[in-house]
Amino acid sequence: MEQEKVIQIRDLKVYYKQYRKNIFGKKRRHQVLKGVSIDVFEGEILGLAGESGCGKSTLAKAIVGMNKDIEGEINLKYSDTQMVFQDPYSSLNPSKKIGWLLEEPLRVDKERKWTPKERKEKVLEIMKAIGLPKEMLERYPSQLSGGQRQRVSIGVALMRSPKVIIADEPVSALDVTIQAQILQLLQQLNRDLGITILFISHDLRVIYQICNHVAIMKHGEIKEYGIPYEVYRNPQNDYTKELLTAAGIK
Amino acid sequence: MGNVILDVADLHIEFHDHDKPETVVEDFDLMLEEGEIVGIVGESGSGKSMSALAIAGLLKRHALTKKGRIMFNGTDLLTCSRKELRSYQGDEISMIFQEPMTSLNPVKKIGWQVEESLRIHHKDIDKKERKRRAIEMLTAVGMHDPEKLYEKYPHELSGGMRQRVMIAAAMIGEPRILIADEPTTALDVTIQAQIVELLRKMNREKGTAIIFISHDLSLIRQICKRVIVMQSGNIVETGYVEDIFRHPKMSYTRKLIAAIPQIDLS
Amino acid sequence: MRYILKKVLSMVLTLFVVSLCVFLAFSLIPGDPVTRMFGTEATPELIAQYREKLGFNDPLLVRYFRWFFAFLQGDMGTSYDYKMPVAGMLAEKIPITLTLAVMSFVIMVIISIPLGIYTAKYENGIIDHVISVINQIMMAVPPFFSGILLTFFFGVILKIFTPGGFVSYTKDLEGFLKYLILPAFAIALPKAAMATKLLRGSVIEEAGKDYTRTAYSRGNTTNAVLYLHVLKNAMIPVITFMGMALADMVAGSIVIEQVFGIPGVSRILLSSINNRDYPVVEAIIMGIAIMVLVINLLVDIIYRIIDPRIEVEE
Amino acid sequence: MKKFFSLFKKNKATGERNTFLLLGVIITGFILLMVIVGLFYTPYNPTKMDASAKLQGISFKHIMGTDNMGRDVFSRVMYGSRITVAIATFTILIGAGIGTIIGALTGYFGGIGDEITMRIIDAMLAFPSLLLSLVFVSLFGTGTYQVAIALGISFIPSFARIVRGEFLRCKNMDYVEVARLQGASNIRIIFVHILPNTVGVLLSSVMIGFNNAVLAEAGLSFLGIGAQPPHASLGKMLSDAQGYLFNRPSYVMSIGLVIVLMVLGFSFLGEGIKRIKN
Repeated sequence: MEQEKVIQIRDLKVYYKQYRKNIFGKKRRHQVLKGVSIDVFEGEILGLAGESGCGKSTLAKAIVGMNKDIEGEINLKYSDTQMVFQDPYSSLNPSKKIGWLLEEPLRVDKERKWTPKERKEKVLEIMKAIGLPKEMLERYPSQLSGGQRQRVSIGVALMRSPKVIIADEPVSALDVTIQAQILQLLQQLNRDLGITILFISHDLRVIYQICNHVAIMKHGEIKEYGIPYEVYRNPQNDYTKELLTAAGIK
Repeated sequence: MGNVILDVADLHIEFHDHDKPETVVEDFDLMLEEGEIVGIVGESGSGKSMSALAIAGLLKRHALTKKGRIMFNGTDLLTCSRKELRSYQGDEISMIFQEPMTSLNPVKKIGWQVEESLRIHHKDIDKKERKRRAIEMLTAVGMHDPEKLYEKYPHELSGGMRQRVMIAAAMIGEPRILIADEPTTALDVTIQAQIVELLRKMNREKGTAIIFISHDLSLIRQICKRVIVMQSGNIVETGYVEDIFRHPKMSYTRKLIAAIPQIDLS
Repeated sequence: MRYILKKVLSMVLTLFVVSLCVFLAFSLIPGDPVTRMFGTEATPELIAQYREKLGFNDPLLVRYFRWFFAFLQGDMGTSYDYKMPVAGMLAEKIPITLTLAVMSFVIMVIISIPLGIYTAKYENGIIDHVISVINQIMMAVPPFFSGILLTFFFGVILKIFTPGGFVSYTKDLEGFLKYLILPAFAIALPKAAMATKLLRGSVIEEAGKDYTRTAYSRGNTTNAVLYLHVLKNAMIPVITFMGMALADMVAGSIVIEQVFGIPGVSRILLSSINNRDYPVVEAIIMGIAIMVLVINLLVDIIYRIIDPRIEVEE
Repeated sequence: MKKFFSLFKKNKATGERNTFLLLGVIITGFILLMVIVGLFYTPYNPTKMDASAKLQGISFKHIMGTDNMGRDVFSRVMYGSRITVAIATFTILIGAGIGTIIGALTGYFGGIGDEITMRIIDAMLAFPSLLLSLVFVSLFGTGTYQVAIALGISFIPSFARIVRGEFLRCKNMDYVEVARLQGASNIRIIFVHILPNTVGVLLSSVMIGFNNAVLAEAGLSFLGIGAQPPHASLGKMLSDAQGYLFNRPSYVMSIGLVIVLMVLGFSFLGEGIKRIKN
């Protein structure tokens, strides 16, 4: 069956501007992504792997429109794409309560107006989905553990029922046992709600566990793409081999 | 059975930073044989770093009480004078830390920092000899152009290079014990593999015993023979790594092992 | 070297901008300076004649450049009130104000660095608590009031200080310096309190950093860690503060000179502000501005020496 | 209210009492009481001269004595405190208000506008604040309102700088990106998402700023270019009193003491609040 593409990227180049601090200095343009093409299919979990500075987060930000200086094509099937970030301590506003944070996406929704009652109902529904008791709505992020915060971050992303979520290293800052729980939650959302997930990680083991496809990135390029089982068993690219060896997989 | 060089028994650590005392390590035991690598694994708050800092004599920032004994060279490091403790620190017992970015002094040159232990413990070694050894050490940890590096500052190096410098500085006095507290956690996987390999090489060539602390059980499996599994201040299980992987006795150990995604490529 | 050149260039540029701002500000104030010069004797003909003669009819920018380049050559214009060159009026006063500021600076450094290190080393000890309370009080006493208190204590109670007994440095250098000690303390005390507090905090913060733990792990004594590792790092923010404090002290001298009857720049500045004698005000402001910029340049250079990271951040 | 009082009790976790807060509340409360009562009642008419009662010492009749024109010093201090507090408050309102807006906008949006604004602000900050106020005073002329405005303007840069720093810190936090992704407008992000996170820093800067304003106003008045008669502020009174240091020290000391208490109370209060947060 030919699956539908929810994200289609063709020859994407992203640049970062670097201002020199001195006013005499000139602007430089630094190419971070050097022509990336990739497809994300409806209902899958695509793993994006690579080491720090390889451009995987840049790709994510380009998809949601946070990078402006880009060339190439990004076609999105759904306009509302949400993100979950790595650090659950910085992705939740410390001065707001959990309930407020969850309601905020509905308050600023441009598609429709939500009445306070509708908002409350939606919040309760999401709290159930992410497995947190509703007493926590009255707490501040600082009163939650790392794993609970990451659940809230996922909840915030889910509020407007998006079809696509980009998760940027969502478990890297967590303890291993908590990691497993969050991965389970993501898999469950993918299975039960049919949400397509672009899963960014440096951990090839985690990617193997939950992803349908994997793309290996280095220096702003995709080095290898395929089904994890096949890529891991028979890596074509030297860098992929190096990563697998380093992770103790091969 | 080899020669036991470090014998930690019944270690208790209690913090008094607040009104209510808080036990962070309870009943910690560790026998370290000459030249072996022992792993300590656990999640955040398991007390693994605290035990390591206690062994290295570095728990002075907190108001705390320590009980038990840490026998090294016939001396109890817990009760001996600070002066005696200092005479071992950096010379017989060295330590490297998780954050290579912040563990080096930003305003001192690499060379100065690498040879610091020599300057403190071996006053008989002159400046020229110190520099020779520092450069030898920097070469041994795989740095290119050590002469130039000697004059550089930490901010000019990448994270992996800084951790190599930390290892060079820790190893320059040829210590008998090296305590490595999550030395690769802040690094990329390929760099991580290089650092682990470097530690193995140091262990092989200099015969330094290593206490390797990590949250990553699969990494421990790559480098250690024996492992201690810790949870909330207590030792849960201890034994040979392969035994524990094959027949974990405690449910927490099983949970830790289950959390490692299994990859079966056959 | 390139770093210093860059800083000098940036300083010159800032000076240029500052001078332009100062000049424009004083040129745009309502009121005609020539009318102001002649007071009641002014006749329209006389005013027109002098406007032409003094170049007031030229475009603003031409006047600015004329003023700026004359200033660089030491010609600061002519006072409206005294009808004499400003440079001459200030020549004898500037060394007095500067000496006072430098003395205050030295006192601040001598007090704050040992105290800051000591209180940080024995954090939460009795002496640390006592000094922190004294610091709070010092910071709350305005320099002019502490000047009055010092005069009262040393002049009225101990009788070892004669208020108003100022002697010029041209006559008796020793007597001049002795007279300035109390005023210098009045200026220095609040700054010393702030510097002590800042250094204490900075040392404590640095002592909590990872590299300190590394230093201990190599067998350093507490003192070795403090003096070889922590202090240099801890001084970085303190140097910035001290640079600003020196600039502040020049301005602070102006108030203290009033309290102690010291004939420095203060009196001329105040009377010219009250009388709207703008060439004098402009000259003094520009003088202090140049000094502030030079101090900043020095701080930047010291920074560069202490902190090797500076170059990278460029 | 109960919560308020519990702040002064011994902290159960650390066993320490917040002495700074207690002292700060007492001293500041006393000064504020003096200012507020002074609005309705002063023991004597602060401007009424009495040639027969010149330079009297401390007595039950005149608790701070009388000045060189026979006016009751305590009544004058009550009046002068009001002027000083009013000017300092006005200064902070201008400085913190405009400074926060400038800092928030430049910090959040960055770009060329930020570059230029920061250049100007850095240049202004490099100058001693007293000198800066002197420049503005000489531009606007001497007078109570002019001084308040001059001080206010000279306080803008430091507030702008602090708020900008906070915004720079917060703007790269992931929660701001999350808000942006949700489609929150820039104005909403600035004022609803980021600003509440800067309140702590802003509050302590206001505390410090208020003290600096009191000191700066007193300094200017002392020089005779601050608040002008009939608005005699504490600084002006102190400068008038200085001449009588030798024959009537209590006159000078009582006025100076009120200035010191005013500043001290506020700085204790600030320090105390800082400790609550820790």
